[in-house]
Amino acid sequence: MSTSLERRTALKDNELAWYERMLEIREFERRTNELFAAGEIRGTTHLCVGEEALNLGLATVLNPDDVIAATYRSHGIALAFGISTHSVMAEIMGKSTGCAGGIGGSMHMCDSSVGVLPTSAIIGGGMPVATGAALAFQIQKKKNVAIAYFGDAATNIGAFHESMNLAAIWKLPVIFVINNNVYGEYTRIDLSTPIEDLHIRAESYAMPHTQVDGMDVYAVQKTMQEAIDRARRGDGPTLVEAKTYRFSGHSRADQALYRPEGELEHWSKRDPILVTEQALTKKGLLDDAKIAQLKEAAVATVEAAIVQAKSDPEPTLKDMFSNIYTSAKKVG
Amino acid sequence: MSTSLERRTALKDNELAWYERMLEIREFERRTNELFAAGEIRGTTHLCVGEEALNLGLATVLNPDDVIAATYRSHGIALAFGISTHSVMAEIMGKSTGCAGGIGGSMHMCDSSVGVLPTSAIIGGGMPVATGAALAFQIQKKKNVAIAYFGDAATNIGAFHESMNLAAIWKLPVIFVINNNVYGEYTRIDLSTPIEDLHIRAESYAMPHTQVDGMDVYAVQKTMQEAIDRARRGDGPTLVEAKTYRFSGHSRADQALYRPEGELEHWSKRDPILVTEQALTKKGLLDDAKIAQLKEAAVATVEAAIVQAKSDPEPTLKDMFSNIYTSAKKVG
Amino acid sequence: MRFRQAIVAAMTDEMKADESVIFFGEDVAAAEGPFKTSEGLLDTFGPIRVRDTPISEMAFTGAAVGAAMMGMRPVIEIMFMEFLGVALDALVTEGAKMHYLSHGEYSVPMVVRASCGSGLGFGSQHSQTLENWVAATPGLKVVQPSDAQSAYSLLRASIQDNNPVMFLEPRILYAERGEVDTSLKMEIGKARLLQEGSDVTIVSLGNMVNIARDAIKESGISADLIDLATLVPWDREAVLKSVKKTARLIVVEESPWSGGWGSEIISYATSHAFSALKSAPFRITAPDVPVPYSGVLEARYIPTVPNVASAIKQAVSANEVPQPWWITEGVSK
Amino acid sequence: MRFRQAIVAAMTDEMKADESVIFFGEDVAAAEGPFKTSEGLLDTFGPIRVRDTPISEMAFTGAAVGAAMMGMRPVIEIMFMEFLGVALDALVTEGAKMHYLSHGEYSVPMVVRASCGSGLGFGSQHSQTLENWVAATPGLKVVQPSDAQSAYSLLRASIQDNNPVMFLEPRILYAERGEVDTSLKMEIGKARLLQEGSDVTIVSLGNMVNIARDAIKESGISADLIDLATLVPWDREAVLKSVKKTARLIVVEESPWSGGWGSEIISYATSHAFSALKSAPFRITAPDVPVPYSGVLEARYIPTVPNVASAIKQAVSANEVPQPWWITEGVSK
Ligand SMILES: Cc1ncc(C[n+]2csc(CCOP(=O)(O)OP(=O)(O)O)c2C)c(N)n1
Ligand SMILES: Cc1ncc(C[n+]2csc(CCOP(=O)(O)OP(=O)(O)O)c2C)c(N)n1
Ligand SMILES: [Mg+2]
Ligand SMILES: [Mg+2]
Repeated sequence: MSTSLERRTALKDNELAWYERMLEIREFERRTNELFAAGEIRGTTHLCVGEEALNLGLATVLNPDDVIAATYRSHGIALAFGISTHSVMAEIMGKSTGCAGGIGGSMHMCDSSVGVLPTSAIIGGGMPVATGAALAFQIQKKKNVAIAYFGDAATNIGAFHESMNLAAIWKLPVIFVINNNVYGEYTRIDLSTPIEDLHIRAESYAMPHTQVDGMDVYAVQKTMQEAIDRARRGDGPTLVEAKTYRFSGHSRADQALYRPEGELEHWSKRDPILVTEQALTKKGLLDDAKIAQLKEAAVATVEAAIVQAKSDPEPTLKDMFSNIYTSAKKVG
Repeated sequence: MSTSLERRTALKDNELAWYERMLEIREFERRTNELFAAGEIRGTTHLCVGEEALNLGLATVLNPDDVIAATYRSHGIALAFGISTHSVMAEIMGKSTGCAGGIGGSMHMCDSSVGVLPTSAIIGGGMPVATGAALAFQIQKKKNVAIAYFGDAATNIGAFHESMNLAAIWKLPVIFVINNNVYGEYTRIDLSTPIEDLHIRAESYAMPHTQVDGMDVYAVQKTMQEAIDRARRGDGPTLVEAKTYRFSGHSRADQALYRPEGELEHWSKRDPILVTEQALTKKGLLDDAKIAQLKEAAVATVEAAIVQAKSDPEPTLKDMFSNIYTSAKKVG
Repeated sequence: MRFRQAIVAAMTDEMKADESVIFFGEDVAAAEGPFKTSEGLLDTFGPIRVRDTPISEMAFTGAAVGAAMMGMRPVIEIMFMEFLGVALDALVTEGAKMHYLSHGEYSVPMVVRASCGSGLGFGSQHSQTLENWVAATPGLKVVQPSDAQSAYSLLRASIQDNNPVMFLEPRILYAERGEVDTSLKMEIGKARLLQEGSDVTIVSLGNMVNIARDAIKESGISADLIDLATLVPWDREAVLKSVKKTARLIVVEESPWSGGWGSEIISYATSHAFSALKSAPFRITAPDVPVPYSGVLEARYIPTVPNVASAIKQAVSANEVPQPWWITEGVSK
Repeated sequence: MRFRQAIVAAMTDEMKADESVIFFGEDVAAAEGPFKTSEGLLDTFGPIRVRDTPISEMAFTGAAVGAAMMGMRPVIEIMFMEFLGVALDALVTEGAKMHYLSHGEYSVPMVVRASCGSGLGFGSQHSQTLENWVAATPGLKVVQPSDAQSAYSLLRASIQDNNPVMFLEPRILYAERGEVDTSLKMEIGKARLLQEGSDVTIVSLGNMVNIARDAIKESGISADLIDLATLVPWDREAVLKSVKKTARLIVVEESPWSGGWGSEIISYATSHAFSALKSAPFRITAPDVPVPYSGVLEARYIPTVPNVASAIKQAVSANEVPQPWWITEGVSK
């Protein structure tokens, strides 16, 4: 089985692999939803259907030693960044083989080998953390960048404002990425936020900012690459607003009945899987047969992960008491 | 002795009274500083020398049943809004006759009869409170407004961002007033904040905003009146940035040695007392003799307040245990 | 009715009785609350009084303080108690001190409702009870119901109180059913003596009251079961009276072994009923770990009925203090 | 040297020893700290490692978490402990849980220094000790020195610790002088037995240790004085050992009567040394009021030497639990 790092590196310059990973995420979320409904997953889940191109766009332009502080809506990020379907599914099922040993659950993905910091279930929780990671890179004179990844509605929390300002004044190599999927829980963004283009909030910090079509993996890559270059050059942070759409409900069993009529249909035409399919077909990398084959493969991959995760061992009571504190003193 | 409300009403349409009140504040702060240095005031003090025109500008355009949530830099607001020199000085001296019974101290002024909510010693503490007061006014269909009054450096705290957004989306009758006195503690604003014109942060909330010369009481009145009218009309909040200068150090014994050379001299030409003197002289309301006479009167007023406050009784132990909880149930 | 319906009923009845009662929080209006604790409120009371907020706990908690000072009686919802970590200042440092700082001129009749507790697989950032964040705050009251009846009666009492009240709702109880007599009044600060016995006093709070009840039954021991119901100010008299009668005291709590609220009870009771005690009082608590997600682990996070039952038996029959399970089972020190 | 100079010395020595130690906070660099606790640090270590922050406690506390995860050892300064009320999430809900949530992959070696406590006339929003905000947080350590020596040695130990540490500095001690042996190491989690005696164990923390010392002297009683020094994890062994010897226990603390940290000590010790106790253990605390500004009132806010001395005498000579002064003096219930 390949490591997270290998799965990450496998994406390099391989457009078809991006598409396959997107299919994998999509299928993963479909099955997660089913398993939740069937009572095989407890707690809560936050699906990222519709955000796959953004997830892949990030994973493909960042280096594995760059880091991302993301949110509870974490499966797509985890899978795109390289964590295996099995390891993510096992985490969601609370198994000891999960990427956080079954201690974290759906909201808390983590893998240091590919720079996935523990995702936070607190709105705004990850933004200062990414800012601090970038501070470390700056001081260590590393060329790495840190990503703070969060939702549209999270731009109303105090930590957004404070982190943006701090990152700007210290010119830190951090990129704030808004996944604007139109909703915060059950509330459309326009009901909680008096502006339409969220990225203009960067003006308050004299920070470069831009908007990008989050349904188009190429567009995401291009925009992110500019921001990353700026950061690596030492020219400081950027705010990127990626326009996506949350095709699923907010969490658990939410049916999203509050959507205005026609909205879902409208966005369906921009479904990132579709958009990518079209692009790759045009480039001659895909045809209908291949699409069908890859979709089947994704189904099989996810199914295998589920089967394995189900039969995996539960964490032991000792696991519950591990990793609270680390060895008391630093080495050396 | 006149009540706070009478002292407030006395300002109405009486330009000379504004000037007198400014002199009173200036003298009050001068003496406070002396008393602190002499060990007759404990804890800390934050002087508002240079901010008198702004204080008066606010007090004269607001109605006594409007409210203000201000900060620890509170003496000027308290005096301008009507609280007596004696009652403010007694509070600073911790006497039972102080406006908060000696329980609050220099950072915590309060008088409900003139809308001075307990001033907060926490940066950002008052902004949500003012926002909530405005919410009450809106629901009660009152035409009142609430003021959130804070410093330049406070625009970097999370509560600023959250309160502005909430006020904007709910179109609340609240006005956010930045007293931009150039410093946050010992740090020039440009070292903590990457933009120069702080008021542009209102763009993040599609909120009207403007800058005003905080050294000119007429300019403050005009700008505030527009914002107040907008709020009373039901057209929502405004962000006003008043440019002042902190002629004193931050607090206690701070000598402000970190000022760039020439800065103090530069701003001294815009000293609000001077600016007002010139304006009133031009209008024929003041001449040198009158100025001298009023200055002497201010000295006498403050001196009398100090003498009285010194001889006032200390709070009793019972006072320490009063007003923790109020009567358990609502009336009716 | 269900616990969550009791919350809705209390809100409805108070909003009907007093139009200064308003309600806001994230997704509480149009969506009727993430836990359906505000079903029908927007419909009944309209968008002026029932409001969805942006994700801005600091602003809307502080806004409740300001609105309360101006004569409203705001109730706000903090979806998960942990979210108060970004808004503690507004409640504890501003709201709870306003009456004192204003020398009695302003009061702050507000209620902060927050869901709390473990057991539902929400993971370590959405499962704590966190009473310790608010407990040592003069000026604030802290209430935690344990069933539908106390949810109803205590929420009404909290809304009627002229002081800021932190109202903690054990999330795991939302779906639980119980009889509710809407005419029954309960007072903040009064404990509930849920059952009477002779050999030990069990003090508990929130969902642990239910665990304690089952455990007493399983143990076969004759016990006083006290539902504290209010943590600040807690009912010292009721606890002392019971302890003087039974001569033994056990606190059953969901908070961690170190720093949990139960120490307050043990400490006070020991100081004030020492000579009445036949054996050492003790706490049964969660361990000193973040709440784990895994179902098998989370089931062991809170005190279980068998654990509590055997502890009660050991305490009464042998006058012994049982070791916590993580020591007896050898999984931790 | 003065207590605040001991802080500077510990910072200096750690920053010299390890260049991954960095330091930031409001006005800590150019201005050398509002309490002069970072004198010379900017000069010595330069603006990359010693930084002034905007007024953004949430961002810079969280930034310390992120920087620590990436291999730095950040120390930050929260000017007054109350300001953590706008940043508690970053420390308690993010920082303290990162090691657990990352299944041990990341660790968070950071120190949050904060000044705390009353006595200087800073009023009710700048004078509390607030241990309760951070105490029940598995994953976090909580330390509070009581003199220049422990400030020096414990700050060094805290910076060397690989876990997040909350380091509480009693503000009133900054100007106090004391001998400092820079070669003396102290361990987090170990209490200091400051003096030995036979008739009572006095447990205290921070500045109250000094009050307790003077009170013991004034009382003429032979007492063990234990400076807890670390509140999480506290030294259960040291306290139990002493209590088993003296058979009496008193905790002297600056926190409020309800919800203060001392209950934890009394509760644990009672559960585990019950049969050794000759009389009821008890706490001497501040009252349940916000810290008042007035000098005459604030002087009575914390336990005073005469009060503590007479309580100790009463406890030992009569085996009695004294009432708090606000009851005996009839000012409150
Ligand atoms: C501080 C805080 N407040 C509230 C919540 C509850 N909550 C979880 S997700 C969510 C909506 C977030 O919306 P958005 O930022 O757009 O991200 P999305 O879920 O759409 O990815 C809310 C309010 C939380 N987790 N943390
Ligand atoms: C949350 C918080 N952080 C820090 C402080 C300490 N502090 C008090 S005043 C001050 C500077 C504020 O500057 P500014 O907002 O410009 O107001 P000014 O003092 O100039 O009126 C700081 C950092 C505080 N009181 N609250
Ligand atoms: Mg969203
Ligand atoms: Mg300023």
